[in-house]
Amino acid sequence: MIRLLIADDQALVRGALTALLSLETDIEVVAEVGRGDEVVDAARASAADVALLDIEMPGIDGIAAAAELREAVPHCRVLMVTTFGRPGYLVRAMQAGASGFVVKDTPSAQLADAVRRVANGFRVVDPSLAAESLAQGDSPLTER
Amino acid sequence: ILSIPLMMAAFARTIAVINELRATQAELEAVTAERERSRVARDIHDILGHSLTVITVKSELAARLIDADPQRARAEIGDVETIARGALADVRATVSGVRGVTASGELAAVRRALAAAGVEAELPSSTETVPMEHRELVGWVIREGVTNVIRHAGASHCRIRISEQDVTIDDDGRGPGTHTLAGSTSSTGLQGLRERVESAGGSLRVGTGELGGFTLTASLPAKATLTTEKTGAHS
Amino acid sequence: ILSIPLMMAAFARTIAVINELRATQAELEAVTAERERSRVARDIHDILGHSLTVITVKSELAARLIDADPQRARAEIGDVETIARGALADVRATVSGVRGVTASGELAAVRRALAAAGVEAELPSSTETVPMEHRELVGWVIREGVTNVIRHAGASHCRIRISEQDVTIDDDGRGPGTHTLAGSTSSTGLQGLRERVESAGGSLRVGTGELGGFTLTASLPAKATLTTEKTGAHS
Ligand SMILES: Nc1ncnc2c1ncn2[C@@H]1O[C@H](COP(=O)(O)OP(=O)(O)OP(=O)(O)O)[C@@H](O)[C@H]1O
Ligand SMILES: Nc1ncnc2c1ncn2[C@@H]1O[C@H](COP(=O)(O)OP(=O)(O)OP(=O)(O)O)[C@@H](O)[C@H]1O
Ligand SMILES: [Mg+2]
Ligand SMILES: [Mg+2]
Ligand SMILES: [Mg+2]
Repeated sequence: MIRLLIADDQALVRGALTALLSLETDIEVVAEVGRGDEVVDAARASAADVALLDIEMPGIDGIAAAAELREAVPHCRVLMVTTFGRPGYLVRAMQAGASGFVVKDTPSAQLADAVRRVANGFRVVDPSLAAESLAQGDSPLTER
Repeated sequence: ILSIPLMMAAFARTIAVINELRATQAELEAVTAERERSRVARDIHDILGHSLTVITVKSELAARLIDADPQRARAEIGDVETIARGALADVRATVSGVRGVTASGELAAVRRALAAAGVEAELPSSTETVPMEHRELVGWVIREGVTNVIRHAGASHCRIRISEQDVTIDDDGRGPGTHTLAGSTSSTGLQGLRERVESAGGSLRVGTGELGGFTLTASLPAKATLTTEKTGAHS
Repeated sequence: ILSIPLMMAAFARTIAVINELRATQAELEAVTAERERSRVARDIHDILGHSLTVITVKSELAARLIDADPQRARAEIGDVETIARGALADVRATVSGVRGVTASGELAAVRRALAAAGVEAELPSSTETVPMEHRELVGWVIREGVTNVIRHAGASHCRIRISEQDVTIDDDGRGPGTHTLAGSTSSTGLQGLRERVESAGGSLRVGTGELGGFTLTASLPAKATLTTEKTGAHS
């Protein structure tokens, strides 16, 4: 069973993502937060394996939260989700230690799959986000 | 005393300057168009991106729940319809030259205004929890509240919170003075807002807030709410 | 031989010209920004207005069918999900400046939309009579025209006819009201479409049509007769 934390300030999206991912037999949503600065405590308290982090949130943003989380709870891996890729997001998220980056409207079967792959130590990057990011002049990801 | 060559040089200079300005004009036009495009795009994106995301995830959820929990599926579908209607209203407000007031439009506008004023902003990412019939009102609250923060507060931080029942705008500035709301004749912003809110059946409060500065809360009359909690299919 | 006053006058003139150019620059900047804003806004309206309208219609339909025909309800809600995801992709594309509207794509889309709205459709089987250079424009006409039929007409039948010179959309609904095109501030669809058609050299007419309801005709500029290069593969 993968223990999942979901952080998104948009309550309607958070609720629906939680409900959708809870339908998967091997995923359990163990914590939900609506602010970036609540991520670390919630991850620690719930012993989450994977944190699904939105980028734009009050408190601190998802990328800063990812960096704090990797530092404080290294066992918990990070999957970033976003509505759109703004310039620099992808690169900064990866630098902050995120294992994956996908759009928020990824079909739930694929989203669940991304959670599984990240939990197993793989990297997952949405190709459309990668393309968008490249079009905006970000340097390509260097794999190391 | 002044030579003809010097005179000629002066005219040549005039022409050079004019040509230079012409060239930069074309460039300016391109830059302006691009800047405006990305500004509109950014607004649209802020306004509609969130709504469309909610529609996507909720419709997917509804489809998955149809057999297991038709009741909940119906609720989710109802939410989708409500949100789509709100988004449609937002599209029209964004597009029409006479810009209508909507919660989402004002949110996008104050995000820019606060950034321009150098005030750190803590804003909700979306406004779709606001019932349709209150969106315009919430837009007015945001507009007046933030205008005041920029004009009077001397704040470095401004926070807006929106729920189904209320909107609160807080800042960390100098807070209410003794004269606030005592009715300086030239101050009509808050008075007008109060009338607007009350005539919709709500109420307006101002005072010292959690961030140490001014706080403004508009409470809205209650209304049916959207589904935010997780599925009851298993319980 | 040339006097200092004349010299001074020459410099003064230089400065006047520069100031004048500066002033027109500011104006130009404003005009450019406005033009770009309305262009982007129009695209957004056309792209998203249509998608959101279909989403509201389909989600309403799904909610009604949930008990009687859960299978069909699931299909409708599946469409909603697909359309919402497509609209998000459109927003992304608009933001980055790329998008594609084609007559054939819109024809396929409105066929689905009319079916979902329970309006009988009489559509041309193809769009290949439309000259290549007008295909995008015809796509926009179809999109806005049919969106309006679904939203305003209360029609049970909708007919689209396409020739090389024009596109006509007719319905058997309530027809034009007195206010149509009189310029309600929240109605920008037809106005935007008119601008689009006219700027391509065509014209747009609305009124009461053969089917007793609303009619919308876009006439397209005739193709240049002295065509030296032929793009099409056909005659
Ligand atoms: N955020 C704030 N911080 C400090 N003082 C404030 C704040 N908001 C309002 N005030 C005080 O309350 C007074 C009344 O505000 P109000 O919006 O009614 O009028 P105004 O902003 O002065 O003028 P206008 O009629 O243009 O809105 C202001 O003049 C100001 O002194
Ligand atoms: N097929 C139709 N049947 C009846 N009335 C129509 C029809 N098409 C348009 N109208 C009327 O014309 C008005 C203007 O249409 P227009 O497309 O410009 O705006 P709109 O559809 O109301 O809003 P939007 O800006 O989202 O398109 C509509 O509000 C409606 O009253
Ligand atoms: Mg967010
Ligand atoms: Mg004021
Ligand atoms: Mg319309």
